[in-house]
Amino acid sequence: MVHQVLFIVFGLICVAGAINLLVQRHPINSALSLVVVMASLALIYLLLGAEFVAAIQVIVYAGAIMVLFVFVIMLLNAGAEERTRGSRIALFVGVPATVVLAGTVGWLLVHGSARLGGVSIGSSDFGETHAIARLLFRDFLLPFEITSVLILIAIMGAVVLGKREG
Amino acid sequence: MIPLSWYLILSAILFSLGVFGFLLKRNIITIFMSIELMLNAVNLSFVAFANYWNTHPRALPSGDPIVPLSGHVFVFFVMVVAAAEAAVGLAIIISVFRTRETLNVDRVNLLKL
Amino acid sequence: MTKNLYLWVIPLLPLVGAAINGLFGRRFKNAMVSAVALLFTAASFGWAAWAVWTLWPGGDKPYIEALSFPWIVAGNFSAPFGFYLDQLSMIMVLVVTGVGFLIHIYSVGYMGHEGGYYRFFSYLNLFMFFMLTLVLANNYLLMFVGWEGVGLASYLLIGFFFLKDSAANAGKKAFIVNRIGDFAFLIGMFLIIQHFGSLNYDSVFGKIAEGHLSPETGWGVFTVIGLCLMFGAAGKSAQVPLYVWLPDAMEGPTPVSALIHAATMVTAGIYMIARSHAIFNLAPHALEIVAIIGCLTAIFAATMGLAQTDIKRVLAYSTVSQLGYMVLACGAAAYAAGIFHLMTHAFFKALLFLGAGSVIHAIGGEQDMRRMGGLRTKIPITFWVMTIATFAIAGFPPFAGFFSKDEILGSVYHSPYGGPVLWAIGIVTAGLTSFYMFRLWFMTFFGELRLGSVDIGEEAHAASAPAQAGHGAASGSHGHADDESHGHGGVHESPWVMLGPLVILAVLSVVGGWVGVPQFMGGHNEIEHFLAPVMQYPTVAAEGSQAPPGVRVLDPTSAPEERTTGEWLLAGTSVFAAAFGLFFAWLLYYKRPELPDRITAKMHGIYTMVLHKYYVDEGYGAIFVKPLLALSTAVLWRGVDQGIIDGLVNGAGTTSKGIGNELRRMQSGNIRSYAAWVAIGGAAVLAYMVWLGVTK
Amino acid sequence: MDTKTFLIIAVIKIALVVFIMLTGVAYTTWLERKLIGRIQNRWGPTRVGPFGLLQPLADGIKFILKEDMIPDNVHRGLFILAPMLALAMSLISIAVIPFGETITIAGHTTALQISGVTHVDGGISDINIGLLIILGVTSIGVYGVALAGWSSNSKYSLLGSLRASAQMISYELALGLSLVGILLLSGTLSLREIVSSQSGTWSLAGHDTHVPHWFIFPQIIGFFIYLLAAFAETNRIPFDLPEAETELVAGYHTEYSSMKFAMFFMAEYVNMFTVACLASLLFFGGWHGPHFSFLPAIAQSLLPVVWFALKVFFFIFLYIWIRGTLPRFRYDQLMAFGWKFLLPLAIANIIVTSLIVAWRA
Repeated sequence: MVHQVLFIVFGLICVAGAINLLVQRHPINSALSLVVVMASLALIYLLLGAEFVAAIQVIVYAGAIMVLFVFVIMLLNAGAEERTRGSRIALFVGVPATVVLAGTVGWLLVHGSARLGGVSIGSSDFGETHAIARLLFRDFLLPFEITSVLILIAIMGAVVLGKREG
Repeated sequence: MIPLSWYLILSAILFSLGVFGFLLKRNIITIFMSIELMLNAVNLSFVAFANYWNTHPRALPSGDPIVPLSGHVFVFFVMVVAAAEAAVGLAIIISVFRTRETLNVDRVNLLKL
Repeated sequence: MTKNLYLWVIPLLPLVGAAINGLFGRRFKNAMVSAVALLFTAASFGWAAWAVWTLWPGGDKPYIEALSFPWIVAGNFSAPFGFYLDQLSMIMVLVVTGVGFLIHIYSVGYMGHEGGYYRFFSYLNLFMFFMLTLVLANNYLLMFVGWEGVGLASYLLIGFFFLKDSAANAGKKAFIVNRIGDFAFLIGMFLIIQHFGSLNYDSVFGKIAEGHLSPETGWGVFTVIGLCLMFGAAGKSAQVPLYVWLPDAMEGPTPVSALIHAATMVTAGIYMIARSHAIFNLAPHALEIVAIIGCLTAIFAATMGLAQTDIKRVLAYSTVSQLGYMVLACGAAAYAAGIFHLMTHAFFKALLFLGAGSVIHAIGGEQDMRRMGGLRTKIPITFWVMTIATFAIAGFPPFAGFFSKDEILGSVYHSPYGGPVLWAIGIVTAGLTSFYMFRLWFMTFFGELRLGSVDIGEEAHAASAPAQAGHGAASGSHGHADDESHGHGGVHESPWVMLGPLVILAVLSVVGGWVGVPQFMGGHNEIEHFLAPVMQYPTVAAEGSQAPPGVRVLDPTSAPEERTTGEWLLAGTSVFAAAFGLFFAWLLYYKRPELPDRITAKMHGIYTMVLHKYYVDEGYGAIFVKPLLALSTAVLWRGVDQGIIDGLVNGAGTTSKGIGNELRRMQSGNIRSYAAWVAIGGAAVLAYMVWLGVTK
Repeated sequence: MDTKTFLIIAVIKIALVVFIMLTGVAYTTWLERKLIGRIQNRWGPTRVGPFGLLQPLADGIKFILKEDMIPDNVHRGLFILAPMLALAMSLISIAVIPFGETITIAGHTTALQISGVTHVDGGISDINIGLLIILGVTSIGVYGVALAGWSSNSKYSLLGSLRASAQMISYELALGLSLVGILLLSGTLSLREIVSSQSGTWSLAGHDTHVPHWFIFPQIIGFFIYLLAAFAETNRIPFDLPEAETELVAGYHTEYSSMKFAMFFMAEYVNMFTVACLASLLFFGGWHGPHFSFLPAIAQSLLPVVWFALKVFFFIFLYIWIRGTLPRFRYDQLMAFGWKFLLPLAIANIIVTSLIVAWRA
């Protein structure tokens, strides 16, 4: 029971944060609401027994990436958004398409939830770091190496782009 | 005992909110953030399924059983990629700002026909 | 048949001649060209004579000689290069090479000062090659090769003066009409292949003789094959439905008309019917139709011949009419009589044409009989030769024409398929024949020369348009490169090189008939006996299939002797008809020359009808040609070609451009629209997955 | 051990630990001002109470009573949120730090750790990713600084906060990597187990060396990197450029006054405490020390805590001492030192330790 209450609370926080991200005019506010979303997601991960991932989520996402965003927003200090009539197609075709789709997926999930069965905290050592580490460095070693190369390239790209000309 | 579909629904909602942000917002950084939101939504469903596979072991169509923790590893990789993307993306945004003096997406339309 | 006769040499020689003339003729002098042509034709004639001599009299088994390499092998059907010499093809070979050789000599003189001399002789040799293959072939397919080749050669020769539009059109017309006939012939061949499995004469006729045919070949099949073959022959031998090309074929030089449109090519059809007599005998209905067609053509052409003013047109119609006789003979299952008439006709018709040629040559290319007259004294030899020919064709006793025509009329009278009605029409046609021949004879040789003096009455203008146009042009240049023959006034006799063949043909026209003197006149009809083995395939009805009720199957082996009593009567009536025709011609064109104009004035309607050849040409034009033209332009050209094909091609271009234009608008440069498209794409994929999931 | 008693015990523990921590913070300010004074050959606060002992109290009252001034066209929401965020994040990390073994009061035994849980069979277990949580929380702490500078809408504070957050982010890397050595040795992320793995003594080449089994000895380099990174993290003296008086006025908290400024200040000191506790836990064996058998039971169970407190005090002293002696880094030197020296060194340390561990296993 406690889990369900916790899940609903954090879920609502998450959704509220996401909506706030859309509603806010100034990017800094939406950035912070995104941090809230990420933190609440981390807690939901804990609910799902994924301790290591929750910690990583906090450290990497909330702690590093969002800081980067806040950093850039502060650096550029571009101010609030202005309402410009950009592309009509985005509004009149994109949005309805997504709504319809989300609706169908949602309906399907609700409809099929009985078949799917439940989720619980699970055994204590499920989300254990050493279990993930064993998997990561043994079965998924190649992707791990590839992503490390990816990160290297990203860093170099960012540095080159970020450098002031001359 | 929370039904898996709740998590998936939450993930779907977050994802579609991300898509709305991606479509409706004017500021490039905000668009970028909504992409991050979408990625997070996906991570959520990954983790949810990881737990689900742990309790309801399933097999891949190719026959060998699904490793429950692979969900977490995938989340890990998604984060890594998201980090890389954020780095490069923000660098680009800075250079765009430096040349175009604006972050408004509709103003950045030099490719217009 | 132990010795190998190398029959294939006979057609090969003219081919070599044609090749030499054709390829190197431009550089040869005229004399060289004619030498080559004559040499090869003579060699071919000689070889043919030798072959006939060694084979004489040729037993009941035909001499068959197949070349080593097979020509077409397709599954169990094979058409070899085979040659076939039996009594029938002996006659044909001798006629073709003999008359051909004479005409070659004649055209040396006639075409002497014409342009394209080498071209003319290479075409003639080519024609000889094709005709010989046709005659000597041992299967229908090789015969068909000759059949088509001959059509080609006639096209080339008719259109020899290709600068003249009318000649070119006449060539085309001849070729197309022949093709229609060939089409039917092809269908006939296909049916033969289907039912007999092969096209070789010996295997086809052998199967018919032994009677073991495939179950479904009954009366119907034979009738259909017979009709197809007959329609093919009609195309080639200018019978009623497809005769229109022959009168126009007169555009060609006269030797051509003589060789192709009198002696050889047109007879190919009769040869083919005679050759496939076994099939026709089993198809009594077909024979009846053939007889009717033949008779109809005869009377029809004869009436048209009456009103013609151009000398060659008259002869053309007379040829059609005589061919009608031969077909009538075949229709009455008297194939031997048909072949006999074919031979004699070859002689006197060739003679008539060449004589007309020398007349035209003499008076400088003038073809209109109304302009001629009184040539009796100016070109005596031609006059005498033409007289013999005219009497022969009219059918007066001592000459060849009488015996062959009488033979046909006699057998028609007694044949189950002929009967008195056809015989009566035959007699009337004989009368008409002698009338228009003597009309020609009187107008050309009696009275005084009206060259250029008389204005061409409305009669001439009323003549049918193509003839008129040709005629007018003919009188002008007639393709003659030079006009000097007209220039130096005097009418002069043709040189000996032209008169020689005329005299020989004259002798043949007289002697030719004696070969077939019937029993009751004392002769013992050698030609009948000579051809008997060919015709002797017993055509007893196939066991299984009964003749349809009411049709008596003629058994040709029934001895012809016992009908002598009525013969004298029949012969008498035919001679009487001929004399009657002579009297009228003498009356109208010699005694009282003004009579013809008065008669034509009175019977104006009928006269113009006949003059315009019953408007058949115009009818065909309206029924077939115009709609075909309209169809091809409106539907095929406009509709299909422009509409569909171009439409598709251009359409593809414009649509892709259109699509490209639409897609271009997607590149709006607005990032949020790209985002929208990404979202839509994603949504679509997800929707598909969901749909897939749900329906699985 | 139903949830009710668990909640009561938890609340008691939290209240106790927070109270101790805050008074500790307050008196560290006093200690610092006294020590710096002594280092700079002056007395430091002596007026308020004997030896100035009541000075922190006076400061606290001052901060509370001062007028809480909010400058205009300032992002009010964020302006107020920033200090709270900073303080909250630093306080959260205390929850995970274990002080001692267990303590039984009125029959209930509980672990001397806010997040510690005693099992029925007497075993104690805590969050098995304690160290990660501390790292995560410190990285969230950066927001407080960043937002403070940005929301006060003045160039100096903006630049100060940018520099501060840049510095904290880059040194966070070195901090994280330096701890990997410890993890390699202890094989676990939970702090309590790391400490328990430091009990006993090192045995070198077979025989006992009577040297306590602390990780400081094998991980001396790790310790050194950790200390420097930690100093940078808490913006303490050698690395306190952002709020240095001589440079950018007062860095990111120039616009702040009274309580909000106090919060920043407390956040900084709590961070110092966390760093000190971590250092002692990871490198100095936590509450392991020579224990005397003659003490009464209750005192016996509190002995480890005393040891732990002594170690933490030593590190606090070290902070203040360094603050009094070392000059300030220039910004580019600071960043260069962080990225070009500390980070490679930390990675080298990891490689060496992992080789040794692999070799010994």
